[in-house]
Amino acid sequence: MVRLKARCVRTNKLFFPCFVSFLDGCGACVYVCRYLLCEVCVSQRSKLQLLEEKAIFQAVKSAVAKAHGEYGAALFSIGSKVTYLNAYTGVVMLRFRKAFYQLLWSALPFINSIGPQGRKVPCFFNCIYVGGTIKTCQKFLVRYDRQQLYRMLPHCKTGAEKQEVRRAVQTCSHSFYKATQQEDDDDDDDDGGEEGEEEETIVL
Amino acid sequence: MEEKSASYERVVYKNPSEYHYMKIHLVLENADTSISAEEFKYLIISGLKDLYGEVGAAIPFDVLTFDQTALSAILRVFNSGLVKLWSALTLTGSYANKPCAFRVTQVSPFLLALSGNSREMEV
Amino acid sequence: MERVVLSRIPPDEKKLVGVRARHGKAAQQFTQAFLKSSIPRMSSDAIEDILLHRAVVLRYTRVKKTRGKKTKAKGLNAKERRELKVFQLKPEHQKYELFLPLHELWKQYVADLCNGLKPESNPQMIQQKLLKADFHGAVLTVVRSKCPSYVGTTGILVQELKHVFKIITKEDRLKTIPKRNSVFSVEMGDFITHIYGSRFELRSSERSAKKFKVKGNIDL
Amino acid sequence: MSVFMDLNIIAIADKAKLQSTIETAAHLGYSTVAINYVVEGQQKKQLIPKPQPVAELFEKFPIVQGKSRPIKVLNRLTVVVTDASHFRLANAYKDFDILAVFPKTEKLFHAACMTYDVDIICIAATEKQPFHCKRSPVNGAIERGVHFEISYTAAIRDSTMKKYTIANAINLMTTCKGKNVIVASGAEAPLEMRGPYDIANLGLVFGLSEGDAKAAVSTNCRSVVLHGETRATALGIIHTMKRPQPPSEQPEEETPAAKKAKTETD
Amino acid sequence: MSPDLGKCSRSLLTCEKSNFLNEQSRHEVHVSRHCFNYKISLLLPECEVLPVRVENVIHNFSSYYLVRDLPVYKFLEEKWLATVVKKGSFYALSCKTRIDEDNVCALLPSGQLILSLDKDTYEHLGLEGRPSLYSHKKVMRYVVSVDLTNKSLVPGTKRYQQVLLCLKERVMLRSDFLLTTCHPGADKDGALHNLLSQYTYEECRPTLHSQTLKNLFCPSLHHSDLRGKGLSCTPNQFLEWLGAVNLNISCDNSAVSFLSTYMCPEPRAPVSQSVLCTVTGLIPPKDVCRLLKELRCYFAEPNFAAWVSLTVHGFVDCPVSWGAAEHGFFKGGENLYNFVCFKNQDYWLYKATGSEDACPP
Repeated sequence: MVRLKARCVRTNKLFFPCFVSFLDGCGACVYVCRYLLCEVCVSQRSKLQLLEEKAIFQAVKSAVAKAHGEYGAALFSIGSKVTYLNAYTGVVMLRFRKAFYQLLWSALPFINSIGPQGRKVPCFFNCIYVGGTIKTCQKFLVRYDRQQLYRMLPHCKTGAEKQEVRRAVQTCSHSFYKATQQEDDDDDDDDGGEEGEEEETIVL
Repeated sequence: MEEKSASYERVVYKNPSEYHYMKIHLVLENADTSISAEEFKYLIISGLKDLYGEVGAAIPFDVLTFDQTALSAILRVFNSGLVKLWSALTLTGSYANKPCAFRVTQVSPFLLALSGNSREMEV
Repeated sequence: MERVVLSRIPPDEKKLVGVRARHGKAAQQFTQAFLKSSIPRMSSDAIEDILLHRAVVLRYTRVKKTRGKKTKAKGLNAKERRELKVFQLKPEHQKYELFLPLHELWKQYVADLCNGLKPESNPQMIQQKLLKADFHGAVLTVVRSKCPSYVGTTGILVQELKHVFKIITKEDRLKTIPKRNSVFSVEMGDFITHIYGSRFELRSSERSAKKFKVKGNIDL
Repeated sequence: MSVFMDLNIIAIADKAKLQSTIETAAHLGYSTVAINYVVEGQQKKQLIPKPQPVAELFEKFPIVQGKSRPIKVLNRLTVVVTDASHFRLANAYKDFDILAVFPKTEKLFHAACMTYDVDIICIAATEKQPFHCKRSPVNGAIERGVHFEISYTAAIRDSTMKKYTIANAINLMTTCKGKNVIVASGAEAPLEMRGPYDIANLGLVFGLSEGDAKAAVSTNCRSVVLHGETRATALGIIHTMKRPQPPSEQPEEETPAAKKAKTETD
Repeated sequence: MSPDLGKCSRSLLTCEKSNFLNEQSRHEVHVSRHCFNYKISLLLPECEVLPVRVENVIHNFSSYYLVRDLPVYKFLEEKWLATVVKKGSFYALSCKTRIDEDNVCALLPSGQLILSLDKDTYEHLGLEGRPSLYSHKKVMRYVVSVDLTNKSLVPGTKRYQQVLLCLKERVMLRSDFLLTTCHPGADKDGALHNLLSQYTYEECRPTLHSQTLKNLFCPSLHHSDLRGKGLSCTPNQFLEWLGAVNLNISCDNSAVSFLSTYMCPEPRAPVSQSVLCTVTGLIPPKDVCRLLKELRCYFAEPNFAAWVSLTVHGFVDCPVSWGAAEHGFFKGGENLYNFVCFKNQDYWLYKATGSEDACPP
């Protein structure tokens, strides 16, 4: 997995609430589906902000149409959806029907840019997890995220950063379970330094 | 070189051949348009590309024979690509935006069976 | 009735029941408080008129009507019918000629049912009528059947049960043909009627009452 | 499997073209074909086209290829229903052998499956189906013997239609699991028709299993035709018809009883 | 829900290696049990013209008759039973009827009349039969088999009357038929002639067509290596090559050519010229045996050929393939067998069947 320099760690609180809040939004899907958790890996992190759900959906749709033709496009049009996108951490969750998710999944590697005609963001999809339900994907994401934070620990220069990463790891682990029980109000002071002198990767 | 008579041996193969063979012919609206073998194969590949995209167009198949006058041919395709090739042939509707239709006369896992089809017996 | 209710409890029963007698006003107040606490929602005057008007009967017993012993159903139940062999034709009655008059009768019955069976009358109307008609005495032929050995049997319909046609053939043999998965044909004048047995599995009496629903197609 | 049938040849004005389409169908191996009159159920007074009597179509019907029997031609009416009032069982429907309905909304699809007295429910082929085929109406239709029809000619004509046809077909298959499905052409020109074995293979692309795909072109079509004939009977229980003229019993060439018996009951 | 588009239906190939001389060899049995043969194709490498002895064996193949619109109950009538059916060498197969759609009738030399009927006809007919082995969810085809040589079917018995009544009154099964009584020349005693007098019929001869192929690459086969471990190519490759020769497909394309990459299987040897002859028509197994015997003594004379191949194609729409095993047609109804005879009287027997067929014996 290519490690790219990224700004100092965002407090994981930031992405958990919106993740949690999202949970109750998804309707019970009648058909058996598969959820693909993919990372959108871009050269400059700043480009991540430009992504939004429609562009991702369009990109995947045209890649499937290109790779598998009308048959693929037909399969894609049944029950496929961008279930979750986090533009900060570049994590996308795609929902496909179980009957043909492998065929659609095989088209993902062919995506090399996302975005409307003018502002194409060169990137590629790296699928990190395929889950049967959103819950399993979420569990995986938590573990995966903590593992990323651990790997950032040695790179932190100043004590404050180390301290703050460790705290993030704690909040990340148990805060998740606390968060699902009751809404903890988001402490608004974004303690992470805006531009830490060392860019670390947040690959979630 | 009389050798001792061979011992009895019997082997049964299931799905022995990894190829399937199709005897097809192309029907065009005005019968006088002449098509070369390459154009014929290219038409099939474009049908595959249209229905199954790049992955479909990559399905390897051979045009074993091609008869220019009757526009009939015998194709050889891997077992895994048979259904895709056959459905692409079925759904190909036009050549040089003139209506056309592929008629599949016989499909068989044995090339030998294509040479003796009792349904073609003129009786 | 009022006096009995309001009279004092005799002293010896007082001990037995364990009730202390209250005099006049105290009893009055006690009953008021008790009624208020037990019937909170009702206003005091509503309680008043309940007490005044109706005698509150403590134990409610309904007089049980003792019906006379039910007259025994006149008909026989199934077990007795089987023993008495009521619905079985005696061997000597199993003759084809015996049923020819029945067949004639049936033909007149159908003729006037479909007002004359004229050749030009439209088959639709005839088949609607036949739906409710009775087929006893008709000459029935098995035209099609899932079990091939039934095909071709012909005879006068002697008895129609829920699942079975009993037919007497020319060779005076009584044959029982199941209705399910068979098609029977009846010749009437110059019409041929096909009866799809699988959807005909009703006692002839019920058939006239039942409303039929179209399900599936005429395929065995 | 029973004989191959194509129950959807569009009734075009140009008689010669219709004849050549039917000849192509016979040449491809279809033993029974249905001429489809499409009616857009718009205004109150629906003009139900009078079906052209089949005998006028050909003086001598083309022989089915590989057989010695001529092709059998039926008449079919398709009513495109956009709102509830369009489908009323007018007695003009009587002189058609097969009745089909093309519901455009979810409510009408549900009504068509559960209540309408039709044989075929058409599935959209030219645009994305506006509604989902829910399980309960589909199961109701299967139980009543009503079949769903997928037509493939639109997919041949234009490649974007391929996407819609395949998507709608697979959508339907997930609910009806391949039961009560027929595949028909909906062709207007000879070159838009394909052979029965091609369609049996195409059924796999639509999500049918191998056996179901072949049944979709043969056995299920036979059930549709029989379902159409059931409408002529009294609620599928009693079927009365004029007795054919008593066959003159010459010794040798009596009229082939098989043919008479076949038309009599089938 | 979308099935894996890569699956396709089953096919079977049995390969048998034995020697003509050893007495348990079952090549006679296999040939005689495959009753209805449509086409024979004979490949003789290293010879430029069809040897005259082989030619006249083919010339006196028995002739067959094409009868139009023959009703099936005719086979039950006394004169038919006596003169033709009981003789044990009478073959009849209904033609222009498709096994997966219509009613198909076949009469085997053993006197067994096999009717493969669709559902409607079976329900009308009234003869006991069993559902077909290859019916999908709904049984649409039934097989009725009547043994005409059975004692109970002597004309006059009740069973005989019933069967005759069924085939005559209930359902008048009629179709065009291909008949043969294995008499090579013209029908000597005219027995068949007067039987068919009321029906339009024509006598046909099997058509012979032979050609010589110049400088063809033939796979060199070694009689002991049946499975194609090294000395010869695998059975499937050999059959594919044989099909290519029969359909005159060019076998020397390079791997990069756009059109076809088909190559003759290794190990192979160039052959200057070889004879390919095909015989089409209703060929009874007796004639195939005669031809096979002739091929065996073809090796008696000195010639360079290492092996000779004889392919026999069965009818696609025939209700039976080997013996009385039911044969169906799903997407292809191929049932064929192929003899490869070697100099030392060794032979390889390939038997190939499609999806709806029992495993060849």
